[in-house]
Amino acid sequence: MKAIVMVMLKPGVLDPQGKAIGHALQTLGFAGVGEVRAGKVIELELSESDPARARASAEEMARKLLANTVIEGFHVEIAS
Amino acid sequence: MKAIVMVMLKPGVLDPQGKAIGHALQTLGFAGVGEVRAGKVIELELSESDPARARASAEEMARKLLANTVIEGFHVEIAS
Amino acid sequence: MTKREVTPALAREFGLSAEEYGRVLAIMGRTPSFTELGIFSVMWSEHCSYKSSRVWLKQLPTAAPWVIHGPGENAGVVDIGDGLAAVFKMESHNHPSFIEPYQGAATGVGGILRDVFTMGARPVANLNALRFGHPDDPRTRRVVDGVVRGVGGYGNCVGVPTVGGEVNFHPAYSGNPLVNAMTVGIAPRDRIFLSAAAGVGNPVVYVGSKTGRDGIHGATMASAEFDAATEEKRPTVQVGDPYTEKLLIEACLELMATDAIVAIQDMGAAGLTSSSVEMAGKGSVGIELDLDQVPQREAEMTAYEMMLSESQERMLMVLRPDRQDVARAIFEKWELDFAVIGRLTDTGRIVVRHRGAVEADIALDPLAEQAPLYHRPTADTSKLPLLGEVADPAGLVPALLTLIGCPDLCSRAWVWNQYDSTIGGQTVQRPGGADAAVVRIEGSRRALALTTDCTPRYCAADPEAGGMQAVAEAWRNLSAVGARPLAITDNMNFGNPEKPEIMGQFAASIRGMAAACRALDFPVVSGNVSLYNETDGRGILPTPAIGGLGVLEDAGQCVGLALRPGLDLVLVGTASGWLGQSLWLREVAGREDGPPPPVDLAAERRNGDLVRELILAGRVRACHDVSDGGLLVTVAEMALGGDVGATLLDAPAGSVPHCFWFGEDQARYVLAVADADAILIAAESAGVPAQRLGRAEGTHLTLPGGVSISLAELRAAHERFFPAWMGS
Amino acid sequence: MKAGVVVFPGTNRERDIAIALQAASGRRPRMVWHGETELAGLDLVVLPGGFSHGDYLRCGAMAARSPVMGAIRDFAAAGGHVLGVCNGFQILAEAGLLPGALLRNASLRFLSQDCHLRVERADTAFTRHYQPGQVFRAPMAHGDGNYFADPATLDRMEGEGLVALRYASPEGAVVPEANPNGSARSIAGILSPNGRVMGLMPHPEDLVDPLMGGTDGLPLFAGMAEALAA
Ligand SMILES: Nc1ncnc2c1ncn2[C@@H]1O[C@H](COP(=O)(O)OP(=O)(O)O)[C@@H](O)[C@H]1O
Ligand SMILES: [Mg+2]
Repeated sequence: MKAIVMVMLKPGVLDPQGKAIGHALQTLGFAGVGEVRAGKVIELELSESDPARARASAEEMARKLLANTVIEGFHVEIAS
Repeated sequence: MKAIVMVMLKPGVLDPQGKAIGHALQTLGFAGVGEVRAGKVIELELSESDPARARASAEEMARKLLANTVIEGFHVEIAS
Repeated sequence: MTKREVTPALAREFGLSAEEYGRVLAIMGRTPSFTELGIFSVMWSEHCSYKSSRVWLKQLPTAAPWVIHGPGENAGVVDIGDGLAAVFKMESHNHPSFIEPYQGAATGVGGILRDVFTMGARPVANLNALRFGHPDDPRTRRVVDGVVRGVGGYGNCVGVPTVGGEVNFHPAYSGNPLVNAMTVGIAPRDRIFLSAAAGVGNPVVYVGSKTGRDGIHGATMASAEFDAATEEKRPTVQVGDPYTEKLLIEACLELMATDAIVAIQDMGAAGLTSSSVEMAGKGSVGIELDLDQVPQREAEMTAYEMMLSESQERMLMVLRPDRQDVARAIFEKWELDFAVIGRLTDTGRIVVRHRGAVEADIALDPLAEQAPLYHRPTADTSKLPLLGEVADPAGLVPALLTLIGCPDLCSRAWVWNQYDSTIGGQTVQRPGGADAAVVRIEGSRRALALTTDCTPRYCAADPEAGGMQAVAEAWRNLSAVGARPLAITDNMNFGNPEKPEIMGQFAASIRGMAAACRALDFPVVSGNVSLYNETDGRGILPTPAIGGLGVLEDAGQCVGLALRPGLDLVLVGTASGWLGQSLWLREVAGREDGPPPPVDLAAERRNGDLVRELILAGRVRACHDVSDGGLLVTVAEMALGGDVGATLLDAPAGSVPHCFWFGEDQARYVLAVADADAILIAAESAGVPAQRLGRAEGTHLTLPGGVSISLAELRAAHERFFPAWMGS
Repeated sequence: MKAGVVVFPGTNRERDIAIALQAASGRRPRMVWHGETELAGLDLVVLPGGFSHGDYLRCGAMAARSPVMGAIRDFAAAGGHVLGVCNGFQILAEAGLLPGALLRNASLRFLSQDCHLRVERADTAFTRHYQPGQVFRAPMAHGDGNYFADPATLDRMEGEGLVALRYASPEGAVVPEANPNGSARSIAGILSPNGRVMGLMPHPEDLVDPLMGGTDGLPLFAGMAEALAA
């Protein structure tokens, strides 16, 4: 079972990387791009076969290590 | 319309970051974690309202800027 | 990778000529296996065999009483006193840096670090010599950004200070940037580790990262047999892992403090193949490898792939059998892979087994001895006619502003500010502070002085003079901080050696370098050759990059280039006003023309010896050699360095002002001294021409005739280019 | 003063710190491996700079969760002094021993240059050899030194005097031009509420010898040596 953990800066935390990407996209001529946020994604191969338990475990990993909850929020998706 | 671009190293390309995260999760006592891959996620606010066109445009952004296609692949999701 | 039938056509795909493949057949006495063909092809590649350059490299002087190991080992080793040795080398990662600038540059730094710590030295300094296409070429920015980030990303993380280097721009490098990385390490002089294997039965041990399909033989990438499925598994760009390298450094140095290691060699180009073949070959023993034991990152790797993989951060060692457990414990502590993958034999052959089958079985002697060696035809390099008179179209101050702000002369702070230059706490002269970086040896007063130099536009106009000049400038930069120059490493970057004019450039550069090395007692102890630097049939400028190393007995005696108020300025050396190939001619007059400044090696030696003597006698407060841009640029750099102005005297009677101030005559230094008269007397008695130039004072650079420019304006011009160009 | 210097895999400024501690106290610090949990007998624990665990994922994230950190937490709770420099600061923040977090530099580039620091608190074991308001020079070398905390936390820290050092001009002006990495309120170094844990991004340990261009960093180590003399 695969868990995908997406970690993004919380709203309110300045995201210079997102801003720089937005700026670069504009320079490249892409129109209609509003806010850009940059984050991390971590794909985990889990031996767990129950989706709910896999999710719970990935969420605990995010809380304990993958995200710094002072500045980041996270979101878990489970794929099979 | 929101586009989410996930950028991951291509299979076969060394992912030192994923390796280190997997190792750390193990040390923290999480069992049953197999391969871990780390990547980037970029969330784009697009003014485009047609999902197909939004996807096409996000994919072009990925090819031109967001992903380094020599070593990275990408995947686009469209949310509204 | 699926095995394919070995045929002459496949051999050609692998880069072997028909004649070379004939030799393979003769050595083997049969058709080689797929893996064997792979081994021959990489061992006989230009990169591993130096088949086009070897005959010329032999002409370089390599000996001196202080040389402990010259070319032939992983890096050069020189005695620096106090029972210590400096271990150093420079290596190119040009092609990978164009494909993927960040990883190409990063793995270049990683590779050269391994060459140095594999000999038992703790790396103490990195330098990087970079050449890029014209800034107006849209590709250049991306390459510069990636390369600088990559050099910094790797060096900063492993914790080795990056203390110097050079950056040039020229359209000839547009499709072919040069990334030459140099590492310097320090080891006890009686604890140098070599790669010659010994002791039949001794275990062959693999340590470091796992093996993946990284960077396998470029030639096979073009194979028609690739389909969509194999495309995914395609040989990939090598990705560096500086964290693992840092652990590898610590683990290796910890093991080297024991008596466990018989021989050690990093796995660089052609990975396991070249390391095992070279270790066994040098030790005149045989070697057996069991590839099932090789730590693997990917499933289903074939023998061919494992033998040719260029995965980073790996080393091969031969250990004393009774110390195997000690070694394993150290590598496990550092969380690195450790695997016994073979043993030494008395057969004189390399035998590779995988999954119960013998995948390769080759006699080592002929593999080495019958490697191709080419005396490729050389064309004479033509010399350009002397420049006639060139009128001054601009005036001194505007020309100075143009020069000091041009990409080849402007401040490189944007570059070096991304490199950790102080880590280790031993950096006495940081980038920009002096002509050479100075790094103290921890726990002593002794210090190393380090520099990289080459002026490719001189080399293009006259490769022999250019090769000579590059060595002379490195020697001069070391002398200018007060160091005793000891030896050089070189990185020969050239175009396609199959073209006689390119081979002619190569041969002439070597001639010039050899002459300078001999005259200056400055032997070559290590180096690297990078050929085929061409895109669409256009070669780069011939670029024999020189890395120089010198020693200071007391780091406190070195000087930087910053002026201080109240000092007199003195020029050492002769100003003939040589404008051929000068930056003034290119940037101000818009011409790239004429022969480069001639190098008078006797004058170099005499002038440099005097300058060093004066510095060590404590009679010089600041010193800067005169190079790109000429005298006025030199003085301006010293003024900016110390944030103090200067008032300059008239150019000597009979000289043309713009020639005097912007000519690029060699063998010159500007000294800032408290007592100019005494210095002039010392120079006269040494038979060295010297003259008073002016005085450091105020907030402006004031030229003869009273025209002046503020330091603030000069600084703005000097510091504008990089941040503006790179957008921060 | 008995000092311990913690070494994580990837730590790379432990020698620099050891040299500075020895210069100030005349005593060699003890090197503490990240797997150790015994800190008894130490007066000071220093977490040096580097790239612990490669700084993969986030700077200091993995080191903050290693065994030695439990011991350091207890050591600090029992009143021990802890100094985190650069990566050490990042680790202390990740471990929650200091508030806030260190984000990518605003320029998105690694920055290796000298900066000037204004001393905001001179009454701590770390800063006692500086004068309040004094400005000193220090090298810095980091990619993630952009200090962040939410406004309420920042206000509380200011109110409690937990800001130890700020980036400033050589004359002592705290202005945006002198803030190299975008740190909130130009914060370069902070204290725990009891003043016994300090984190800072720059490297005073690399400026403790006239040969290296100055001794501006020495008072930090001399101050600790005096305050913590056993
Ligand atoms: N790529 C680089 N990395 C680090 N330092 C560099 C780099 N390029 C130039 N420098 C530094 O910038 C200064 C000026 O370089 P350069 O003009 O080539 O010096 P010189 O002409 O005296 O040899 C030197 O201190 C040099 O080490
Ligand atoms: Mg110079």
